[in-house]
Amino acid sequence: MKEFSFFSPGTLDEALSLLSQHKDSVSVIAGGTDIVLELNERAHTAQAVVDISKIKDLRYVKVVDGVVRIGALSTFTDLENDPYIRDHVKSLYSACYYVGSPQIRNLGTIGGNVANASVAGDTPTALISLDATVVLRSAAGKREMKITDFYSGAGKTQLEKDELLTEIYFDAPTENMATAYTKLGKRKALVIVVIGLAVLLERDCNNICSKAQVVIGAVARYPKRLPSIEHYLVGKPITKETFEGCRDMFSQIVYDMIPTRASVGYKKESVKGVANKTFNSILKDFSLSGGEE
Amino acid sequence: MKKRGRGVASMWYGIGNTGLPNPAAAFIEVLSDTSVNLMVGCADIGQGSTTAMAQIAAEELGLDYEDIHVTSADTMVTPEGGATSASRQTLISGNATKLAARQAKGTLAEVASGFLNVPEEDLIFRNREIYSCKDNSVRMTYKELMAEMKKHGRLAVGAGAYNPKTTYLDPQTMAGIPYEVYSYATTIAEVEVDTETGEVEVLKVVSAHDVGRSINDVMVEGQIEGGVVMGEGFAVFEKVEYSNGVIKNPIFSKYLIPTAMDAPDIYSVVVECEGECGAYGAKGVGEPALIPSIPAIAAAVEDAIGVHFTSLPITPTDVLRELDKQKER
Amino acid sequence: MSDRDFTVIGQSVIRKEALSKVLGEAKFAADYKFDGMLYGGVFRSTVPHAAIKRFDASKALALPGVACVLTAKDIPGKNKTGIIIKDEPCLVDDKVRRVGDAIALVAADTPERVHEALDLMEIEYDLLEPIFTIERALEEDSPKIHGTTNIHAKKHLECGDVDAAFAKCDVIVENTYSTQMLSHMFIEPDAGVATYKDKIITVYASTQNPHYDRSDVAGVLGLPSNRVRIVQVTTGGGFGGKLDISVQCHIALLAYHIGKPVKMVRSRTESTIVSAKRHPMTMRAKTGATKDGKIQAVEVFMTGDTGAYASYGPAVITRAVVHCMGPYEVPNVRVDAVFVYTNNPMSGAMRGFGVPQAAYCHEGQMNAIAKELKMDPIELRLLNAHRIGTTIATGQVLTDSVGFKETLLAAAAKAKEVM
Amino acid sequence: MEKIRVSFNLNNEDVTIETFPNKRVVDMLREDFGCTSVKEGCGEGECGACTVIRNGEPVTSCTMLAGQVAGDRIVTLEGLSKNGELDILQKTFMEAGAVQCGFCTPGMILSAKALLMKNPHPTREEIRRALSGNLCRCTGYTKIIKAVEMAIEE
Repeated sequence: MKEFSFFSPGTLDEALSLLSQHKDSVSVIAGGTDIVLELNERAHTAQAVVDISKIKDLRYVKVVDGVVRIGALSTFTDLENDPYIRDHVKSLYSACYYVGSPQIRNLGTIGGNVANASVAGDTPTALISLDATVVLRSAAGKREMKITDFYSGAGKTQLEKDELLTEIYFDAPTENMATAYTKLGKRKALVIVVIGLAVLLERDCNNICSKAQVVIGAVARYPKRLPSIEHYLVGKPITKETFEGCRDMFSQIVYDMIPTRASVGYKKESVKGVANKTFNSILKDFSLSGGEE
Repeated sequence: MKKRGRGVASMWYGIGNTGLPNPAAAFIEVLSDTSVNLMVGCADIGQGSTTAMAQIAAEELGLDYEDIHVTSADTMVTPEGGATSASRQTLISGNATKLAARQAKGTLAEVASGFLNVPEEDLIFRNREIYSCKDNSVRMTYKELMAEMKKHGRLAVGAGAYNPKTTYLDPQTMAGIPYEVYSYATTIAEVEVDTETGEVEVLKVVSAHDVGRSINDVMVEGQIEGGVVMGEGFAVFEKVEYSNGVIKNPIFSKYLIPTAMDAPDIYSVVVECEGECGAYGAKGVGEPALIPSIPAIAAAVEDAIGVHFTSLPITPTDVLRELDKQKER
Repeated sequence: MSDRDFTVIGQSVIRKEALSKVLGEAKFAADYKFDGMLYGGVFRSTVPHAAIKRFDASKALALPGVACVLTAKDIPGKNKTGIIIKDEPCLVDDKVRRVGDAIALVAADTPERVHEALDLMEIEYDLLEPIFTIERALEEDSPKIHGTTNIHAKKHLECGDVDAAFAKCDVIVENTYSTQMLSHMFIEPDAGVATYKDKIITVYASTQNPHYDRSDVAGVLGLPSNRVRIVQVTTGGGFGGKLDISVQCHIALLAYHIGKPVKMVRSRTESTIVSAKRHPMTMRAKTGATKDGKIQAVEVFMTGDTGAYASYGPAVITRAVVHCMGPYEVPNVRVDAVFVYTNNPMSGAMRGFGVPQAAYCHEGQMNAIAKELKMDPIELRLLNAHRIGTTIATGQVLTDSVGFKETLLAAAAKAKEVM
Repeated sequence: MEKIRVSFNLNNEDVTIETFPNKRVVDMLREDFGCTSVKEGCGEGECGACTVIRNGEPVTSCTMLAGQVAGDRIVTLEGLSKNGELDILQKTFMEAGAVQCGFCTPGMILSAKALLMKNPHPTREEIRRALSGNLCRCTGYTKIIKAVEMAIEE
């Protein structure tokens, strides 16, 4: 590991002032599960490393006025164990549940997962399906943007060197909504996502889909909303048959996203199974037949 | 849809190097307080040979397992052990250990025979005692025996070496005796294949192994269980990816071995089959433990979806590709 | 004394070193520490086949804390290692044969400094055509990796009259099986510490093969074997991957040169790239049986890629050939096998020495025959199983401890109970 | 490089160390505190051999910088047995035959310990999940899971 100075601020203000001082060459670590490896392998160098994990104020899950607010330093374990997330935001719960290993879930934070913009992040896929907003702060002030706008493509984000991602929030799913996330991996644990699919559906009193937010992760460079699927679903009854009707669309979408990638043959087929699992979970949440046993 | 299948496979495995001499040796000394130093060349890499050697020495000497201290694989202390490979150490170093113990026991028997006035061949060494097989009230403790040894200025030392009875193989036809003895095994695997994602889940594995004699059941089972899970990796997960001579996945995040969540429920069955050659008939299990689980899992996948895979590993990609071909037919 | 009358054999006693392991006190190679100890590292090739045009370590040597840099010319003994065929240099002399070949050694005061020194070493290669396929390796005009042929080993086994036997078979199945290159992935990466004191080189190593290590270390240092002491310390798994020389010769050479203890702990990546892998193999098999289910003939042609160095290749090919008809009475057998050198990663010993590959082939064939004959696969195996008195393909008559049938019956019974 | 001062609790003892900021926790524990039960198998948080319990939760010490544990409570395998009395898991790992080469053992026991501290009666699936960040190449996990189940019964 190359040399650097290390800072461990206890408050957000302190952290922001450190970032503005060192913004020319600074790395922020929360859990450190990604950055410490890069530092150790000398793939990443910085003159200053700011460890924000001691900022206790950034570790919370709260629901205020119908909005779910998650502090960026909440670990995957925090979220998995949070009763509200578990019972009401199943997509995010599942995304956290299937991250890496217990050790990584205990260290890794949702803020880090979002800010690192890794192709293989699980939670960004779920958060995009929840139409989440990220809060970025710097010594100069605060700005907010939709998480979709936060990603500017290919592993890049809108985060400036002197900014911290401090909070992620989204509208609390209502009684008429169900969410789900499915991760396809190559084994059962410690695995990088091959396909991640997150869905939020809303139904009206006639069981007609009134809103659909569908996001696929790990296929393109960053998670993508699938407007054609969403468009297909809205206005249709929420049934197994409806879902079966869009399986081939998923396949085509995946093919169109990565037509020349070696993995396309597998991904375009398996995405149908992933979609099936995801929609089954939705049906189950809505207590409709055809869902998981 | 999830489809289940079951498959069977067997194997044989010659113990020791193929058609080559591959000896190993051991030194032993029974000390005056009846504790024992065993010096054996064999390297214990976690399979448990040190423990097995101690058990063999204790049995042969009639002492307890706790009495034996083993120094292993230190070239200035221990004699040649050969490699810990070819599942050979229980058979070969085991026999060497037994022979070393037997030599020390020869001296012990001489002295005990004089003391008890019982012919050497009638003496039984067991549970830290020496007694006559004809009349077990004629007995002495090991402590008494060692005191007697001291009195006579005798030392209970032994050296043993063993080379399995093989011949060189004919260079043209490979005729000859490649191994002294073979271990056998049969494995039955049950899998579940997700026909939508191609994932193969290994649910249960039964693995029955003829080990000749089990020196230590828990350790034999440990070998079998580890072998089954390594076989699972071989069959459905693992592959070194390389191109232009460069290994692309030399790390655990890219070369996937099974985790605790992937390992199937394993039922190991230890089969003992009388034999002459091993120490107390023990053959070997280290490599046999792995081998049949690989074809058994492949056969189970075939049973589930009707595809005779001829290339490993069987990945989800392969499963979906073959299922697709099936549909086209 | 009856067999069951043992007092210690058959008892599941707690293993000798279990206590030290559950306490975390067991000392693995990386846990050893000596006064004045330095750390060693290896500068490795990043190309698969090349002559070295220029190597310059002057910048590394100028780094404070660097004790020495050694190359092939600093080897006092023989620059050859290898368990069966001595074809691998301790440090590259004539040419690089694979990615990861050791070119130079460095010893320095901290592991971090070792990395810095390695970063400062400069090399230029004259690239040679690399060989990555068996087909290319066997072509006449291909460059030769060692000597005058790329054929590393060739074996032929024959018994009975195979062609006549196939002619009488009611069912014949033919398949070509292939198996992948695999890595042992023992959890403890290769590591060791060497000391040189009182004219004795002592190597504390994670190894499966201390006595062989002794001969290679003595050979490289030009010392008599009794001045080399290899102590196998607690070893974190091997599975065949710690049979070849890993750090032993390198640390011994460094310690010998500078007279101080030297420790070398490979990173996971280095450990995996450098240690031997499982031979990828292709097996074309033809198996014939009469309609009663008796196997009459087996013919196998197999090829294997042994990579840049022989390692345990000779043992793997021999064992695969002897075992490839499976544990069955097969009166007519013909097996041909060719293993070749390439510039791919080195293949060597891995749990089973070619038999896992061979078993995938013979069991695939047995199950295919069972399917063709609509026979229960266990019945088919019982019918053909080795027994006392069986003559195997090498002519050996089995006289001692053949428990194959018992495993078939025991496995079937257990499966019935639990599946 | 300027050293940093890190205070934390290691195996029930408050400690303070001046160390370089680019040192990982695994290296600090092994080199500066002699806790060589903490093993490094991969350096990328995948194998779990370097697992320690931090504030009651298992974490991989190879993915952490020394400064990150300031103020934390860290337990390594050295801290598990008290006054020579083995922890129940240390006993059951021996009795069940859950130890083979032993390199994964420290991390494995600590992951199991952290599980039982939170959940004294886990199901087999919960045990498997709790151990899923600790790779073992020898045992096939069977006897390790059994050892944890034996510890639950006690």
